[in-house]
Amino acid sequence: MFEIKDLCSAYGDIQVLYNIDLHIDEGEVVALFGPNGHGKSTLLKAISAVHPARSGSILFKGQEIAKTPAHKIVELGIAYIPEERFLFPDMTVMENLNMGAYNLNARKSMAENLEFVFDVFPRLKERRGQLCSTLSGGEARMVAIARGLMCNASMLMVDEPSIGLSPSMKFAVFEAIEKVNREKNLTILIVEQEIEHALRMANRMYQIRKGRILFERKADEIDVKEIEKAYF
Amino acid sequence: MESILNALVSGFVSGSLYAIMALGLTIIYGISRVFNFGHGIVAVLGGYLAWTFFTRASLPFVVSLLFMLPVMYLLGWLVYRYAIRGLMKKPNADFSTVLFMLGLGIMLENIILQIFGPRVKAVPELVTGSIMLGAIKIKNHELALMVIVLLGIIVLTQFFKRTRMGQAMRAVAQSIPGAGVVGINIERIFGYTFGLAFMVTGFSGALLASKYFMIPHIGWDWMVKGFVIVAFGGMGSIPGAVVGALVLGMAESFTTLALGAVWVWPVWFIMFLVLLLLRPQGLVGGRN
Amino acid sequence: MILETQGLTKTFGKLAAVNNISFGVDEGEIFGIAGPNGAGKSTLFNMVAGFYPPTSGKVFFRQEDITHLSADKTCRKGIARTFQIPSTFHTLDVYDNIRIGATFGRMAGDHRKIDDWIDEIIDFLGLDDKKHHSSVNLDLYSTKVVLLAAALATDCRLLMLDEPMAGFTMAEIESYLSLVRKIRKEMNITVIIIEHLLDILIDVSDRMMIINNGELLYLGDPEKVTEDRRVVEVYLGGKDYKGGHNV
Amino acid sequence: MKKLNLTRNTVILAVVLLLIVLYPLLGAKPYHLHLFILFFIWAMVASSWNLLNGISGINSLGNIGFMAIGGYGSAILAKTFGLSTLITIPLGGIIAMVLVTLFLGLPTLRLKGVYIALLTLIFADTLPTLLTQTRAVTGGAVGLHEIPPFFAGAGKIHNYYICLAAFLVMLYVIHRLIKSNTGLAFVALRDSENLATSLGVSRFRERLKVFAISALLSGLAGGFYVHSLGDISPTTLAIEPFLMGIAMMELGGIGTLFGPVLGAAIIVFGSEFLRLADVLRMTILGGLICVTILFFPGGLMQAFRKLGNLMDRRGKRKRGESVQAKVQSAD
Repeated sequence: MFEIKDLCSAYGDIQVLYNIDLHIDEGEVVALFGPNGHGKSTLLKAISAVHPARSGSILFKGQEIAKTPAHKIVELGIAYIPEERFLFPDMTVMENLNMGAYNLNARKSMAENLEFVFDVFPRLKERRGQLCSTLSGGEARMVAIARGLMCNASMLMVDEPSIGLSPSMKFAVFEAIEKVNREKNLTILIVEQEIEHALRMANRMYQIRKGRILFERKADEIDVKEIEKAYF
Repeated sequence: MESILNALVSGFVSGSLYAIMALGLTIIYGISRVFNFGHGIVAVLGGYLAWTFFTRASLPFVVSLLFMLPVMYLLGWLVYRYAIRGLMKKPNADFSTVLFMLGLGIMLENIILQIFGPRVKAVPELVTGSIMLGAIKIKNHELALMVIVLLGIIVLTQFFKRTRMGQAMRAVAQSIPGAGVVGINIERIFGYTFGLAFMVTGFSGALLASKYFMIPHIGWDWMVKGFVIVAFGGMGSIPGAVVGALVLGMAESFTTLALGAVWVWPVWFIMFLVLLLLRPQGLVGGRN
Repeated sequence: MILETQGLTKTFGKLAAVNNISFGVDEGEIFGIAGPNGAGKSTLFNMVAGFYPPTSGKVFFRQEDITHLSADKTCRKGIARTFQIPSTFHTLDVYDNIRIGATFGRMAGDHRKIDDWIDEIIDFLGLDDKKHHSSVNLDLYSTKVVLLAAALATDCRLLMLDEPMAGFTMAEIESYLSLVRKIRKEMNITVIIIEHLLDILIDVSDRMMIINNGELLYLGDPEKVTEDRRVVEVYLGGKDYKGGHNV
Repeated sequence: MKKLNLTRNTVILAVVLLLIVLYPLLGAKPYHLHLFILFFIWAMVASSWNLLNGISGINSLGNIGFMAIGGYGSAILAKTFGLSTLITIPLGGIIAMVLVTLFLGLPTLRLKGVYIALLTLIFADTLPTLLTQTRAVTGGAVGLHEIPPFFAGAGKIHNYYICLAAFLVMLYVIHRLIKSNTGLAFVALRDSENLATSLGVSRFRERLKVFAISALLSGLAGGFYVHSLGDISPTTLAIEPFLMGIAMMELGGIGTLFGPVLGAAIIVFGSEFLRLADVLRMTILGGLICVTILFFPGGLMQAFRKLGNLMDRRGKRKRGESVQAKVQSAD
C-alpha cells in the first residue's frame, strides 16, 4: 500500500536522511524509533511534503507522490499530525476540526467523522467552543490528532503524540490511536519515544539511527534491549 | 457644545470610512505578511473605475460600484501571481515587496493621470438631503456611508467566519505550517487574498471619493493614513483596523476643532509614536 | 564556580519552558546538557547569555550577578555562545567573521593586539587556508569551526555550544571534539555543550545534566547517566514514570 | 587577481574623475553644470540613505525628510541670521542628526522590519504640515527663495566645484566608515542580529549611530542643495524626489559603495532623456523600480560584477591558467 525507496532529505547543507527504504501494508501499525535528531520527523515531513525530499520515490496506493505538493497529499489520503501540532490558535476547537476537513472528500463525510472524533475524545466535545490558544498541552494534542482524523485519510502519520503529556493523558492518547486503527482500519505510521507504549499496538517497527534504517522487526521478533542499545 | 457634538459625528463618519479603507491593507498584511505600499493607488483606481462606469457607461452609481469589484479582484490576483509570489520566496521579501508595490503604485498613479487628467472628479452622493438630530445636521449621504461601511464590515467578518475560503484565509494567517498540514493550497489562498483585498480597497476608494474629492495623487494621503490606522490598531487584525480608524477619526475631528486641520497629521504622528513605544503590537494587538 | 544559576525559570504564556533550574559549572570543566526536544535546553542558554531575561531566578558568572545583562554585555563579561542553526555573516569573508568577535568582544578597544589575536585564533583552529574565503559557501563542518572561531575571538572564559555537532559525520564529530578538548586544555576555557547524541556527550563531559519538560532530571557523573532509572524512562518511555506535566 | 582587478577599476575611476574635474573648463553649458550639481547632491543623498537601508539593513523611507531638515536649517540660518554657509551647512546637518536620532533612532530600537519603514515614512510625511504651519520662518507652502549662495558672488562653476568636493569627501568618509569597525558592526547586525550581539556588538549603540550618521550626511547634502539651487519648498518632500532616491539605491545596487552613485547618475541624467517622454516620466520611473526588483535584485553593480567576473575568467583562460584557481581567488 505504501512504499518508500532510496529516499534522501536535507536541510540546506545538512543531509538528514540517507537512502531510506520502508514499506507499510494496509491496516498495519508501524512504529519508527530512534534518538532525537536522527531524522524520524524529517521522514514524516518528507512523506507529507511539508519538507519535500531531495531524491527517492514514495509510492502510495501505486501512485508516485514524491513530487506531489503538500495539499494534494492530504487530498490523496495521508494525514500528518506533526509533533509541533500547528493548531490555529485564534480559532475554536470546532473551527480547527472544520479546517481538518478542508479537502472536498472530507467535507462530504464531515458529520460522520466528527461523531467518531467526539466519541474518541469526549473531552473535545465539551471544549468545542474554546479557543485553541487557551487549551492545555494535552487537550491541544487531542485537537491535533482529531484534526488529522477529520481529513478522511486512509493513512495516518503521528509524530510523538505523547510528548509532554502526563501518564494518564498519554494513556488516553494511545488508546485513541489504537481505536482509530481498530475501528476505521486506518494504516498508521507512528514516531514515538515511549517504546513500551508504542510496541503494544505496533505490528512492526523500524529503528533509525543517523538518518539510516538500522533494522526492521516484526512485533514478535522485537527485543526491547536491542532497541535500547540502539539509542545509547 | 454643539461644535463638540458636530466633531463627534464627523469623527465617526470619517472614522468609519477610514475603517473600510484600512481593511484592505490589514487583510493582505494579516494573511500574507506583505505590506501593500501601493494601497492608496489601488483605492484611487477603484474610485476612478467606478466613476468611469458611472459617467461613460451611464450606469447608476451603485451598479458601477458592483462592476468595479471583479476588475479589482482580477488586478489583485494578477499582482500576486506574477510579482509578489516570486518576491515572497526570496530573501528580504519584506522590503522588496514594499518597494515593488511602491513602484507599481507610482506607475498606476501616472497611468490614471494620463487617462483621466489632474482635474478633480466628482463622484455623486448616494442619497441627497440631510436630517437633523437634535441640534446637529447630518447628511443623508454620510448616514448611508456609515450604514454601507457597517454592512461591509459585517459581510467581511461573516465571510471570514463562515465560508470555506474565508476560514482557509484565517487558517493561513494563524499558522502556515498548520494550513499546509490540513491540505490548504497556501499560494492559491494568497492569490485569493490579494484579489479580495484589492476589491475591498477599491470599494473603499469609491466611498472615500464620494465623501471627499478625488484626484490621482490623493491615494498617497489615503495610504499613509491607512498605515497609521493599521499599525495603531494592530497589524493584520480586522477589529484593530476598525478601532484604530475610529480612534484616529475622532482625534482628527477634535484636533481640527481645537487647533485646525493642519495639526491633524502631527497629532497622529505623536499618538502613533507613543502607542508604538507603549504597545508595539497595537491597540487591539494583531500580529507583531 | 564559574557559572551558577539559582531557580532559573522562563514561562511563555502558560507554558514553563524552563522551570526552577539551579546548577553550577566549575571552572575548566566540560559540562554536558541533554534532554528530549523541547526540554528547555536552548531556552536555558538564551537566558544565561542574555538573549532574554528569565521570568524569575538569577544567573551568576564568576560570582557576579548577570541576570539582567543584555547579550552583548554578557559577551564582554566573557560568555560566548554558538547557535543551533549555523549561519555566519554571509556577506563577509571568514577573516571578517572572526574579526567581529575580536573587535567587539572582551578585546574591544585594544587595536594593536587584535590582528595578532585573530591570527592566533585562525592558527589555533587551523583555518589558515580558508581565511579569505567567503563564509557562505563553506561546508557544514567549516562553517561551524568558523563560528567557533568567532566565539573564541571574543576572548571568552565560558563557551556555550548549542548542538554543535548536529549533522556531522562520525569523523567530523571526532575532530570537532578534539577541538573542544584542545580549547579547554590549552586556552583553559570552560565549555558547556548541548548535544543530542548521548554517547558522545558522555564521552566528552566531566559532568552532565539532563533536563526534561523544563525541569532538572539528572545532574552528575556522565558514566552513571544511563543507569539512572528516570533518564532511561524519559529516553525510552516507561509505564510508571510520574514526572509529566502540562495537563 | 585581486590586485589586477583593483588597478583596472582604479584606472577607470581616475579617468572618469579627471573628466568630471576638467569638464567645466572645457566650456560646458550652464545647464549641464546644473545637471552635474544635481547629480553630486543626489549622489550624496542616495549614499547616505544607503548607509541605513543597504549597509545596515534598516528600512528607512525618511531620508528625503532628513535632507529637507538639513536644507531648511542651513537656509534659515543663512537667510535670517546672515551666518556664513561655512557654519550653517554643518549646523543644518547637526540639526537633522539630533532630530532624527531623537524621533526615529530611539523609537525604532523597539521596532522591526516594516514598522521602521512606516515610522520613517510618517516622520517625513509630517514635515510638510509643520512647514506650512511655521510660515514666518520657513516660508510655508511657498518655501524659501533667494537663499544666499555659498559665498557672495558664487556662480554655477563655483557651485559645481564645491558640490563635487563635498560629494568626493562624503564618499570617502562613507568608504572609510564601511571599512571601519563601526561599518563592520552595521554589517554584522544586518547579516545576523543574534550572532552579532552574541559576539559583543551593541544593537542599541550601533543603531543610534547609524541613524545619526545617515541623518547628518543627508542633512549636509540638504545644505549643499539649498545653497547651490537657491530655493527649497515642501515640494522637496513630495513623492517624486522620494521615489527617485529609492530608485537610485535599487537601480545602482543597494549595499554597495558605488551603487547609489551610479543610480544617482542614471536617474539624474536619465531624467533628462526622459524629458522626451514628458508626462510618462513618472510612469517609467515606477516601472523601472518594479523591473529592477523583479529581475535585477542586486542592481546594476551586481550585473557589472558578474560581467567583470566573466571577462576575468576569459582572460585567465587565454593565459592558460586553471579556472579553479581563479574561482578561489575571486572568493
